[in-house]
Amino acid sequence: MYFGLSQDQTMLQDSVQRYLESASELEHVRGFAEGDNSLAENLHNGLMELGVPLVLVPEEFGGLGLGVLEAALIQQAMGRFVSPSGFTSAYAMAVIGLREAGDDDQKNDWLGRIAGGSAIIGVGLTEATGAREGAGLTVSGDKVSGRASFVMGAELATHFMLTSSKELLIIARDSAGVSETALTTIDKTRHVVMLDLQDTPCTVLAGDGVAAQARMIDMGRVLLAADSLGAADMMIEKSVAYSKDREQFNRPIGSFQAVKHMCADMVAKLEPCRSLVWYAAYAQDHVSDEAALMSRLAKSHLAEVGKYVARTSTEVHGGMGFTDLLGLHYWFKRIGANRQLLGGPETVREEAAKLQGWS
Amino acid sequence: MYFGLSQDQTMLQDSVQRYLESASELEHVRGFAEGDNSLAENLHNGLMELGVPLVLVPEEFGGLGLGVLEAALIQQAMGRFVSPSGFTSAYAMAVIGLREAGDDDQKNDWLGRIAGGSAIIGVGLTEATGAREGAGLTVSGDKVSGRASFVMGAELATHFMLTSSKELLIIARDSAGVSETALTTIDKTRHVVMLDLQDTPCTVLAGDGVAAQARMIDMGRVLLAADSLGAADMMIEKSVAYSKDREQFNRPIGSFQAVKHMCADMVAKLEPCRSLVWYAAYAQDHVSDEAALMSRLAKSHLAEVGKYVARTSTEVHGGMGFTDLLGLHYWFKRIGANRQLLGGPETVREEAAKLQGWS
Amino acid sequence: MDLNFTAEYEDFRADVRAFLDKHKADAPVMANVGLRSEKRLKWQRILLEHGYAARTLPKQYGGFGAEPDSLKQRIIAEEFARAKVPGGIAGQGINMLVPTLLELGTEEQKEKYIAKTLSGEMIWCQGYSEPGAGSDLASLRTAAVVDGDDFVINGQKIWTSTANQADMIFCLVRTEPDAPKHQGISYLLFSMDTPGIEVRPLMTMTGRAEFNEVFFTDVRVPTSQIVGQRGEGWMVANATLTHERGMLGDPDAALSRLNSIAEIMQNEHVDGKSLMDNPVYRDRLVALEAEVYAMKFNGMRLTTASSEKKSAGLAGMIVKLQGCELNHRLAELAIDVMGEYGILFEDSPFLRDHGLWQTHYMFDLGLIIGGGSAQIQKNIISERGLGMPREPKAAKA
Amino acid sequence: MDLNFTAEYEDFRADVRAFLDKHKADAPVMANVGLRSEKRLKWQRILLEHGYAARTLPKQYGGFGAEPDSLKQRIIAEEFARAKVPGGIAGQGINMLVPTLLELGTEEQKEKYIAKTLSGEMIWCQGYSEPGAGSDLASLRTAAVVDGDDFVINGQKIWTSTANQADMIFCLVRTEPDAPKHQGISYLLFSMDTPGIEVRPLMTMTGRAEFNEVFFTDVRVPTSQIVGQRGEGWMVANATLTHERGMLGDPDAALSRLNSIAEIMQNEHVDGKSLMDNPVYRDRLVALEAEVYAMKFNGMRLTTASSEKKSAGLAGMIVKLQGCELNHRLAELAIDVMGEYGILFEDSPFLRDHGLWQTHYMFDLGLIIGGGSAQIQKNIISERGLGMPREPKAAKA
Repeated sequence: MYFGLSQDQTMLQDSVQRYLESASELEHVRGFAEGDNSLAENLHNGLMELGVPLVLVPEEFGGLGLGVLEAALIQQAMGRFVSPSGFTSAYAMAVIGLREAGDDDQKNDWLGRIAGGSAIIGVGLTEATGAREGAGLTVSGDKVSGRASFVMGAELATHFMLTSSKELLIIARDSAGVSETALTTIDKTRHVVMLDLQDTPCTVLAGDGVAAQARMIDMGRVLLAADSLGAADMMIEKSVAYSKDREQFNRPIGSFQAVKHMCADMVAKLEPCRSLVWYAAYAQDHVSDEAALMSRLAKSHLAEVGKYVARTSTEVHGGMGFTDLLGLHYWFKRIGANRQLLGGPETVREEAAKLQGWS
Repeated sequence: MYFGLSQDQTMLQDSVQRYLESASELEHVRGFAEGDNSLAENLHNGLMELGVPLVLVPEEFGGLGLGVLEAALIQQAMGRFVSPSGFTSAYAMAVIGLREAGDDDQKNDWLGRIAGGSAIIGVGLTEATGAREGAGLTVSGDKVSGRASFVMGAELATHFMLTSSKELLIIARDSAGVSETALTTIDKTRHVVMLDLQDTPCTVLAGDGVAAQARMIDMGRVLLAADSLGAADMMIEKSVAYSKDREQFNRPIGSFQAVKHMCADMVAKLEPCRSLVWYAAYAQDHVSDEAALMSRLAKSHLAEVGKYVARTSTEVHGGMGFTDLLGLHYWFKRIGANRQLLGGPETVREEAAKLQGWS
Repeated sequence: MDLNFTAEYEDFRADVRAFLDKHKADAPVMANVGLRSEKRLKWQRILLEHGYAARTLPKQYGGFGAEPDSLKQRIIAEEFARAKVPGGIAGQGINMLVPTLLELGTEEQKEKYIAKTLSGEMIWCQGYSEPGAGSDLASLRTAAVVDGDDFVINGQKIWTSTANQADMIFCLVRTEPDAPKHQGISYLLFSMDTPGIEVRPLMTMTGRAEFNEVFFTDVRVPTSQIVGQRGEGWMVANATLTHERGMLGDPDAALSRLNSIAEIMQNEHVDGKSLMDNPVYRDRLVALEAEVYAMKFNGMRLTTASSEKKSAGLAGMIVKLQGCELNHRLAELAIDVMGEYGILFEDSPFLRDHGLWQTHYMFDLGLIIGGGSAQIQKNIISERGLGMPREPKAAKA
Repeated sequence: MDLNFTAEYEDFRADVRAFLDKHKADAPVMANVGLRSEKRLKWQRILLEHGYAARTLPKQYGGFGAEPDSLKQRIIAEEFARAKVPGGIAGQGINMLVPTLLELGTEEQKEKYIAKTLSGEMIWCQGYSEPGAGSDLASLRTAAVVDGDDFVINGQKIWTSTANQADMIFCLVRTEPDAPKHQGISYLLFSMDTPGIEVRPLMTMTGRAEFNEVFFTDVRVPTSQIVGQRGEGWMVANATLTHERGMLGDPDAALSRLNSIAEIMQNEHVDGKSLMDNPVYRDRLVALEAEVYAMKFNGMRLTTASSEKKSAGLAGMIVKLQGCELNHRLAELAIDVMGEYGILFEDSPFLRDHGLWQTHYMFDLGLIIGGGSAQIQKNIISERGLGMPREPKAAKA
């Protein structure tokens, strides 16, 4: 029994972190948030060189053949540096969708393109986690029509994987009949779009779309939880550092019991989340009967703890936390967006209750 | 516009408080909790002399003809000194039940007996706030059978007012077919019983039992909220006093920011509750379209804030708060019982939602 | 307890309503209108004339000269809120500088500044906080050194709202660097056009620049521009804090927020079901409703206490702490019920309610932090309100 | 990450199971059994013999002499919990005194006390806390003055569990009243039969006397009964704190609490509807479930860290604070879902689950307060865990 990261896993995460530490500095993120897409491109290329995007692609298709835990560790590092990246959608959810629902030809074709860097696939499954605004897609032959709301990973996407609730399908971003509306969210570190499709040509994945989509959502939620974990880790570290540095009443504010206890409370709530995220990620590959439940527990719990850390850390930073000067709000907003994407905590907890026959 | 207590109201509350301060000292309460009923009798007599039990009895029946706000102020004082007293049931709920559902003869008879001290009426309406264990009464002619659970005010009751869900009815405690089971609750300052009735003679009140019972519950909840307010007030005062007195690390613990902030948080949460309870009580007599809603908001909110104060105050007292030595737990448990009696907060909030067409 | 107003007050309310009916058309819309817009200045003139602005200030300085009466103030606030009409100008000049000058200014200062400030022609900003002096304001370091007949000022202020539009600043500076920190401060008035002042907008997490930073480089201000004496600035600044605000603002603001959320919940649907049909959200809504009413009634209690010229004690001290927290949590619920739509922002398509819930959520957090942080509020409640002992002074290291 | 055990450990688990199958009948029931009951002592003898108690302690003092292995400890805990069989005696003698003696006791002390303590024949209590010395334990004032070959002890201890049943006490006393507070304490061992000791049960809010007060009046203890030197008692007492507990207890205790609550919710009905059908309670249940699993996995992480002889850092420091709080809130939910039945207590008719939820609710609050209060825990996490600065020392008044 070994509950923790292997040396390889630690090294993988460290190498991504080290890379992002210099490649995704605050000033880069700020530039991206203000409309310069080059950070997303740079990170994509940089991470591609590290082989990072290929963790979940099976070795036979040119990938690394690693698991969801490795993907979560990578996403945690992204959250730590609020890095723009379609990793969760393009290299985790879309890969799993293909692995689960693609036939051999489709896998060969698409996983190969992903590994080669010629296909970057954004993902829109919101309709499967609670549909508003009459969104929803209908497939007719090899054409698809309707609306897909909150499609993630639009930074660099060349394609989108969407759901008709029965089937998983892929469209090219530049296809006929695609009308794209950019959504502005609080989180300027990631791009979300709404797609209106009219007889858009699509590839319908051959396998069981419903099952595949469920696995994609399970994993997507684990990765959003991991992203919040990384972002919250950084917010606590920033709080502690700031509290040692900032003086009021001739003492560092970190020597005030109120500030100390705020930091201790953040740690006490967040630290167990680390093990929960690890396990939820691990369960996706290794404990199939717990995968769906643990994904929901991790997603909803990190939504709550993340919100607490985001708020408390901002308070520890006082007025400076409220300004744009330190950029702390990028972390605050990233955590805020993660809370709602792929289902808010109440929705996700109700699903967890259903899974256990409680509802 | 005057939002606050009148001089008369302040004087009434002060006089009850002054009386209880010496008549309901901790040692008396402890004696009562350990099984000596004499405190309940002494308080009943003492309060009777002050005229307190007669606040809600109309003047024409020998009472003071005052309102629910006055009753709430009295109950708040009782909560402050965790005084055993069937006031809420015998002198508030039962009186309202008679006023609302009694015909002239019944009012004359029962209100007169109440004013004269020969009838002390416990009240059992739990079945109207969520029935468990198959409780419920059935009236047949002038006999009643079935079970009434969680009947309040059993300390000195000579009679009980109960509900068949359609009718309000009164039975004598010593009637035929009454089988009484004492319930032990965490709160040893009040007596609750379960009644099993078999063809017990009863007086059915002539008027609309459903409407009367609703008003009784509205008022009963306001008074439980007032009781928790008084108990929480005292817990905060005790906390502040203890924190000034108790030294650790060569300073009073009240000089530690953590302790100060715990006390400030208690005050910040509790102080607005005072106005809410005042208004909810006032609304029972003067703002009929808000009476039911405000009662529910006060009951559920004081349940939450009361719980917070009970826990936090105990923490401020450290190990001493956990022992029996200071008796702080009598307040803790009184608040805990108030939370559940006549409906826990979730139940009551759902009712409030229904009232507003939200559910 | 009497929630009715006496005939005198009902008459007054009728007057206010009649006024509003007649003049409403002259009012600017609630949304932001330029501080110097003619519409706004005209509206202020009308309000001053009828006693709905500067109501209790002396006539000789441009006020209306009425007796203080907090019930009338509340009625004004209620009726203006009901009519959705903005009240008088409520900038820091009117709220903070004017009461200070009335109490501690020279006659010349009063004549020169008060009337123009009340009319809205002269706009002020407040130069108190500094990057290194927030909770510990008295540690401020902006220096003013006497050179001939002038102070020469160097340093920096922060959190200065409307600095970019203000004519004048009332500013705390350190004139006695060797005195104990509370005794070395002076309170100066000077023009924002004085050479050497640079204003930089301060962007916050809401994505807007609600505040500014102000930099002073060799700014020369005549020594006569001081209020009070040298070294008395801390006392002068604090004198203002005890003044009550003229207008209490919309007494039911939190309640209308609550009602807006209830509306969203009734109107938005997920998978075809109204959000109000979600019992978990509904339970949170009702729990917040109880708090909203508790704070509303607490406010009414404060109004009564004020009209009786009594202190409301703890009930008053907790308002900022609890009020900001409650507003923050209301916004939190609104965002949660909207789900993914709750994170839309700024000018996004499909935005709900102009995105104001996210703005509230963040700005209210700013309010929890600013103007006496929650931690400082709790120190005040426990030490001044409950008489708990202060923290012992730290030993010199 | 590997949740499977290697063959070596699976074999070990099989051994434990075989042991339990064979000997289970000899185990006392989980519920309280007298500390001196023959059944309990016999069970302890069996456990010692097979290495399921005092597993890693030296054979020469009555232990089993195995290599420390936290995975095996966990397997033992898991299997004993699964079989609902109590583990070895876990009193303060075994958990705290024995490790202390092993490290700092004289050979004579080791021989005299350790084996008898491990066997359960000699029961100890701990004399640390005093009414005036709780969070600030080092300020303790129970005095021990040398008179001839004896210490003469006067003072009072509190929170002394099992004092009424103990043979012996390990006790902190002040022997050097003029030394700085941490340097004036000594660590003594003496019999609870010594004249001048009075034990009074200490009733708590749960209605039971889980603790005692112990009063010392001219209690004479030979000076040889000291562990370490005079004035070293603080160091001696803290040496124990770094020792790990032999048994980790039931690793899934919180999870079984959660499952019990889920059962209550499925089985209890209000107005004919199962409580599980109440979405508000259900939402709370699932929110707590997430926390329960997070703490469970955190515990597994600690086991792994310990088996690798690594510090788990913050993950270990937060366990007491979060664990007690979580248990308290689980009990809170159980009470809430039971409604009025949730307040039944002691021997009341209609009591659910023997009233244990109210007992938990209160006792867990006691645990939040005791053994290093939540406030002290937060100081430790922030100062030792995060390296935040200590509060400045207070200046002399």
